[in-house]
Amino acid sequence: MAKKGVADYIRETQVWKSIFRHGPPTDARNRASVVAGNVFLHLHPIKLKRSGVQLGYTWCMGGLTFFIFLALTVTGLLLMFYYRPTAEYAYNDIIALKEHVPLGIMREIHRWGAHAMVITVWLHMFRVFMTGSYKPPREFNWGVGVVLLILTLLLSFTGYLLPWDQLAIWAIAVGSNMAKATPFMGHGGPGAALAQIGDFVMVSDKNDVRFQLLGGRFVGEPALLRFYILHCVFIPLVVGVLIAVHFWRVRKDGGISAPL
Amino acid sequence: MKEFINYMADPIRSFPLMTIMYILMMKYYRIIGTKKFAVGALAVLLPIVTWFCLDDNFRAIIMWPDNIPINIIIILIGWLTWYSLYRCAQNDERIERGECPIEATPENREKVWTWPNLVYTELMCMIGVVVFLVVWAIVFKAPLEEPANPTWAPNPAKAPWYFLGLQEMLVYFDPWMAGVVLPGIIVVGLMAIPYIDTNPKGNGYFTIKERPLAMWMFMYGWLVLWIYLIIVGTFLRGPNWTFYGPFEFWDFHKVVSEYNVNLSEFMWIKWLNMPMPQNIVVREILGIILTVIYVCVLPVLSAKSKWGQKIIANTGQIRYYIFIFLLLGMTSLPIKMVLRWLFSLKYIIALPEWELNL
Amino acid sequence: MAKKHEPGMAYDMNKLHKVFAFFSLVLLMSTVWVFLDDYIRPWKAVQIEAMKIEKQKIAEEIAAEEKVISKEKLEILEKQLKDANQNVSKRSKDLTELNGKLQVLLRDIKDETIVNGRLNGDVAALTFKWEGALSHGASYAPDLFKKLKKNKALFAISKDKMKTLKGKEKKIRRKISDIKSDVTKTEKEIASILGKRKLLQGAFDKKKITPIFAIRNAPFLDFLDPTVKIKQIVLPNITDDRYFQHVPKVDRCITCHTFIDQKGYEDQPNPHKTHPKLDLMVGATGKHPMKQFGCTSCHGGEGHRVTDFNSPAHTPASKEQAAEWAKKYNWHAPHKVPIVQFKQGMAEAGCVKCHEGVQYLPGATVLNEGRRNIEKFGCYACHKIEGWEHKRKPGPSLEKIASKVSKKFFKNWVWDPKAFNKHAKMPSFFNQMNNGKLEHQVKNIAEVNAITEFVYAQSEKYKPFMRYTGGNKARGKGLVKELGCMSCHGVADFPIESKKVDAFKGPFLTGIGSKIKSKDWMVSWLKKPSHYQEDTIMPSFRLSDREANDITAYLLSSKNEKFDKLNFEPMNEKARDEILVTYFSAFDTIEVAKKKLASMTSHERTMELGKRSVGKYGCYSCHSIKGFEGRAPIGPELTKVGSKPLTQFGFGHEYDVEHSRDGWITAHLQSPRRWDNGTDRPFKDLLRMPNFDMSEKDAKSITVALLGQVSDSVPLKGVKRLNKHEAVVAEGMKVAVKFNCIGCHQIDGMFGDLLNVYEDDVNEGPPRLVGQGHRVQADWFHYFLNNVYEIRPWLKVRMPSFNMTNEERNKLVALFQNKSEVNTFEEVHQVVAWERGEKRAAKKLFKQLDCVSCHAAEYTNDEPTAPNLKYARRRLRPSWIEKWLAAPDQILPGTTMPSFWMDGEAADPDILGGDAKKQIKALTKLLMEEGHNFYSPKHKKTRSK
Amino acid sequence: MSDESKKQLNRREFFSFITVGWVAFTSAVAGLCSLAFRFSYPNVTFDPEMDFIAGLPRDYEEGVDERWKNGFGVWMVKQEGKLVALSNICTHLGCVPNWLPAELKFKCPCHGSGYYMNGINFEGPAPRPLERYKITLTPTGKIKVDKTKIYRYEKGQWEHPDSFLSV
Repeated sequence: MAKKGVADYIRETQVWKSIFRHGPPTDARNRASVVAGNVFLHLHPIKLKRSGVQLGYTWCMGGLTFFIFLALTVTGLLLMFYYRPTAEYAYNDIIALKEHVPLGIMREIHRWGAHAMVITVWLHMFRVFMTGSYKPPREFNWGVGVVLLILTLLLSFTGYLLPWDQLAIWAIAVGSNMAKATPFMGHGGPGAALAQIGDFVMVSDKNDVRFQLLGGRFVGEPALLRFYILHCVFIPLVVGVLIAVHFWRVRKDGGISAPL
Repeated sequence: MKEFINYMADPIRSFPLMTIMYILMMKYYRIIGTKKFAVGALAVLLPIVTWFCLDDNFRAIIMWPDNIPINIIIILIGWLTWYSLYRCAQNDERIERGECPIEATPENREKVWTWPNLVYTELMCMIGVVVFLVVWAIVFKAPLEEPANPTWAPNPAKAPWYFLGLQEMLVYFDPWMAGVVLPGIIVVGLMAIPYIDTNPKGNGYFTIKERPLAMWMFMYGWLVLWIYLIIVGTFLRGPNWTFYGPFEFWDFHKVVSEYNVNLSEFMWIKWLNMPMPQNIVVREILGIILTVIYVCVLPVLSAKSKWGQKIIANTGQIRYYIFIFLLLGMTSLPIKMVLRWLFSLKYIIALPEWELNL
Repeated sequence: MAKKHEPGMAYDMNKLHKVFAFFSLVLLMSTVWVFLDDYIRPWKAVQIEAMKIEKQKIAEEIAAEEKVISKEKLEILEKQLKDANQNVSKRSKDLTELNGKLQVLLRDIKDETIVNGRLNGDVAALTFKWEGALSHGASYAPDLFKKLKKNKALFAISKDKMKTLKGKEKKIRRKISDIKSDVTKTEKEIASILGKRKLLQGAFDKKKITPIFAIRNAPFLDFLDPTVKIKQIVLPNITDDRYFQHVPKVDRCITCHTFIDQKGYEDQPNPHKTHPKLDLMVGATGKHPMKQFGCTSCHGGEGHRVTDFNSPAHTPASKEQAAEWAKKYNWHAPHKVPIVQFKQGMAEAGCVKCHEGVQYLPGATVLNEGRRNIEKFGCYACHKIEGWEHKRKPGPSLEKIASKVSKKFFKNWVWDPKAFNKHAKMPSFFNQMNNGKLEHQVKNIAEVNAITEFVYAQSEKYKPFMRYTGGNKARGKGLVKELGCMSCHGVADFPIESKKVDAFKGPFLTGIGSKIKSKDWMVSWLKKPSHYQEDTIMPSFRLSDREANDITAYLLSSKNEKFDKLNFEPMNEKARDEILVTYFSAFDTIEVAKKKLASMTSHERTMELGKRSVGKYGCYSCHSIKGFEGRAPIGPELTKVGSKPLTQFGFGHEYDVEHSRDGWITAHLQSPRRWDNGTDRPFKDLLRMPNFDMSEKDAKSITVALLGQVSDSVPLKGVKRLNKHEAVVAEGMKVAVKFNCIGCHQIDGMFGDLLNVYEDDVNEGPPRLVGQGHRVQADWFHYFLNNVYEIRPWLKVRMPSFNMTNEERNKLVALFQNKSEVNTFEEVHQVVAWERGEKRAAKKLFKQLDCVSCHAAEYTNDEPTAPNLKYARRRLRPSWIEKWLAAPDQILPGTTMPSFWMDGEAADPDILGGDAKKQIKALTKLLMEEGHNFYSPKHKKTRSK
Repeated sequence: MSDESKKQLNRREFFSFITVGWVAFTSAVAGLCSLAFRFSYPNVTFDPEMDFIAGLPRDYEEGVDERWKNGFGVWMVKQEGKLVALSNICTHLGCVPNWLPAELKFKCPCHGSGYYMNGINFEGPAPRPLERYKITLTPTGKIKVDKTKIYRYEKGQWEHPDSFLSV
């Protein structure tokens, strides 16, 4: 092998070497440094138990959830090019995506991706339970996972309103009516009647949790804007942070679970 | 035949049926968790599903784009449940023989390189999921209905599919229970699992034998009370949230006889033949007493039982009471369902004056 | 688990690579698939097809143009061009020299331009500086001023120089063009001959599918500058209702309906067809240009959707079309779509939401017919429809019914009006598909008996003021035809004429002898209808006593013997009591109800049931009945029926009815009780909408009118706003429709049903009103409406005297005045100002044209066959007389009035210098001068007293 | 077959599969990225229209016609047998000059640039003449002005046949 190919030549350039600080990952040293030296890969350990690699054991659901989350972020950002969260434009913009925006299929990918993420989160949880992986030392991480599950559902739920069609507002109307029944905090819930001094009503349809959620007494334009902000900024940020915590703890709690 | 299936699909019948099937499944998981059984079940199920799909009404409901995730989840859960049982059965057999679970064999304990093993497989999973999403997006277009109209509600008005279990609960409970308390119990209960379940066994491998209580409870809540109710809410509830069999056309004018009576009305009028008391607490006294018994007395009593003593011995008092409280919360749903179907019972406690109905 | 792996490896890498390769390939394929899925759209194929069609059309046009181009002339011209070119080349030396001079000159001009520009700038700058300095009193201002002056002078010189240079340039250029003049001239001629062809050729080349075309429209590259693209019309003035907000409509229909606004594609199949009513709709010069009104504003549907054939909610007109579409385009019924398109032939429903406040729209044939039918069947009486509130009750008043018909007739009529008269407007309530059972019939009979007793008990006394003294049937028959009765009434003895007129305002005249119980009543009614019913629209024909008696004799001789023989079953008291108990027990127990019943006498019970039945069937909605004044109409409101959600229409068990709004309405109109089929409803809950025995055509036209009743609100900018004239006209038309003026008179080309009878000689029919507001003076018109007199002595048809209020008369006058957009009065000078010799000329003309041969009244003793000219002065407007004299045939085609000044030529070249205008004017003046100062002969009498 | 050659075969196989895999993967990812690229070019826009039909040539009289100035920003100038569509944007800093019929010039209010009727600048800071838009005849003989195509005097483009109409 005296002859040097172009590939070899490229590998010897300063540029290449400055980017990849290791040789081809075919031996132990390089395999270790490729994982440790890459910002994207280093959330993995360098080595892990064989069971942690097996699809039959992990079902890869956690990884897929994260990946779908990334895919949703990308498609979601692109959709923001064409979507305006106002009562005037929201519906027409969705029609635009359907009718004439090039590759408006982005919306389908986003919507089905959102459903897929709910499914993968559930199945991830199912697997974790079946393998008893929530047991010590991973109790806390299970708790983080439960919060992530709820946030995933909220992400999907807030996104459901954005097309601003009948399906959307009535699904949100049904959903938000439950908030109305929150004990003590919703005006239709038990105990709401107690929060009243004379004609000063502390929990009514214009100051209860549902009102806070919708920014009004009905699902209207303020709710659309609110849900849009929650959907695009607030919840994704929280989810992102919690995902980091979740991954960190997976590593710190001993990697992908396995029999003790 | 189709009429019989329609008839059986009504939650009144299908819910107990599901419960029985669930019990059978957990009891005979050793038989179910074999490849032979899987092949057999597939051989039986495939023609049945094909036959189901030949029906226009059935196809219409399952092919509705927003219902596709539920089809997917049904398939995945069916398969993964079997697969878990299969792994459990395998492990439990080994454990009975005194061997370690498969996951704990030295071979599987051996450490392997993340690069390329894990990274590569993850990449392929990602590619797979992208392909899946793209094809899904091409084949099924996202629904878009009429523009939002606050003055006219579509019939049925459904929440997103993952909340349809909760919406189904609304049939049996008031919104504050179905929409707030029960979901709250689910979330708290889920978070509490690691702290209640102190059984050290079954950590990191599939097994039922070594952690039967946890398995039986979780699987019931997950498969029957959550997934099954979502399926009912999606496929079997039509206009006016009326029950429609899988082969039934969603006729808007379908009328169902449904007249429910409160427990207090049963007590005062039917049993005691008395007028309803003016004092609302007195009126609902039976319901209140029963609820107090359910929430406060039952845990204490159960703690005295042999079963309770055993758990307390393992976990301690506090854990036990939290556990029993969550368990009661979970079982309140099937209890209320059965009461509704058997006695047309509306509310155990009916205090609309305080927006407090149970 | 015995597989051995490399240490530290979980998988066989070779296998993983294979799997990876497979996965990657699938990913690549799906990526390509996404692009193609996005790229392939049905409308692109349609546009390419359109291109081909257009290309072929242009090719045909080129061929046609080529035929027009004269080859010989072209050859000659080309030869000329050649010669001219040779001539030019002969003088090429001169040309070169001139061009050289021009170049030098251009250089100088450029040079001077620079100088000029600089000086210009300097002057401007210095001016500014100097003015500033001056106003601030700076000491250097005079210096600056000097400098400025100097620059200005220079600038003037430069300008002058420039002008000289430019002049020179012009001269040289003219010289050059002179040399070339023959060439340019011939070239221009050739170009003018070939110009059109060249343009067409260019257009033709654009329609070719070239590689460039393919690249421009290739997947992924089609963002650069595609030619195949979605075309849209944005309509800021017409909106889509998004409930929270209205948003401008966007119609993209023209993406596929490429030639909808272009002439010449009438024969193409859809979607390439031209709009069939291009001059009214879509066309750029019509009233509804596409750019302003779009498509879905009228047609409905989802105009912004172009994904496939289904997405705009195309709606097939028939089952056959639906099947065809399903086959061709994979069509399926629109689902969860806000607005579905109107079917073909129903698009006129779309007119309603913008054209408010008028009943009849010129051009909207089906809609007008539908609205006429709504009026005919009186739908508006039971169902509130906004905009129809002013209409009178369609049925006759029952307040004095006892004096008019017998109880027996009343009962039999109510039971089955069609048995008496197949043209009866009164619909059938009983013996229908949902109440034909014996148990229902017994109760229905009890109800009819009770209604009769109740209505008769409520009836006021009435005594005819005239006595019948016998008459001549044959004469009566003649009068019925001649007078114009048929503009409102069909007559059994004149079936052909009745059919032609299709009148509906009054009852069909058949079997009147079996209906009217008193001859005196009949003759009184004919003589003065308002004596019996004050607010009747039946006018008085100013009949003589003999005429009234003759007509009475004729009408009463018509009997329906079969109907006469019918006997109505008497009241079944048990059934009556049973019904009353169900009424009473609505909010009470049966026991209490029975007690209440027991406390009533038999008469009271009958009255109670009668009153309740009148309420139940809504008789009061169409007929005035004492005791029901001010009750709300019985039927549901139809103002917004076109937007009622489909789920709110009860289709019952009628599965063969098309599941659409129009399907339901049409089916309902034809058979309103059908929704009770297959149900078991109690007697009191049976559907009550009566059966009108409507033909499918009538039902469909009403459907169109009702479908237009939508809740969509069109912004003010988008709706048709009536201008001040149109608003008055619309208001006046309400009166004209109420009194059925339009039954006789054609108004500016519309209406005039009675004229159909006079097809052979329109002059025998009621006068056609063309520009009537311009024709007559407003004050005369108002007088005339109140004091009708004979104007046209030859007419047998008679203008009746209507029982109008003063307000109604005013509205009618205003209607015509505003329709013609003229002032209320046109000045008639008391003393006509004659020019010299004019009067004599006028008299000469009058004599020469022999006006009095027809307009004989008050001139000769002959029988006049034309209006009395003496009354023209107060009746007609001078400007109209002039217009009329100039061309009577143009105003009223087929009139007997001769055109003396055909095509502006003088009637007599010797009079007034043969100037037609002057002659007409003179004659008009004569008429004005000689006319009486009275509205009518009667007016003259009263005034002279 | 010797072990060595077997290994080589494997090696070749290995390389071919991994190459196919990575080539396909890379191109697919490139495809997906171009998906996002194409996504950002809308097919339909709601911008004001860039071309318009300006009636028949005979509708215009000699001189400057301002009827399209407000709607489309175009002066129609007919002079010496040529009809041109002149942009109303000053070439200096983009203000809108005024047409002064008395002085027969366009004068920009911002910095005083002046143009002759034919659009050529003669005073003020304007660096070059006003621009002409593409003007053509439709097959039906109407004038079509297309603002997407610009002709500039200083580039000699005013000789272009689409920059004027001979009338």
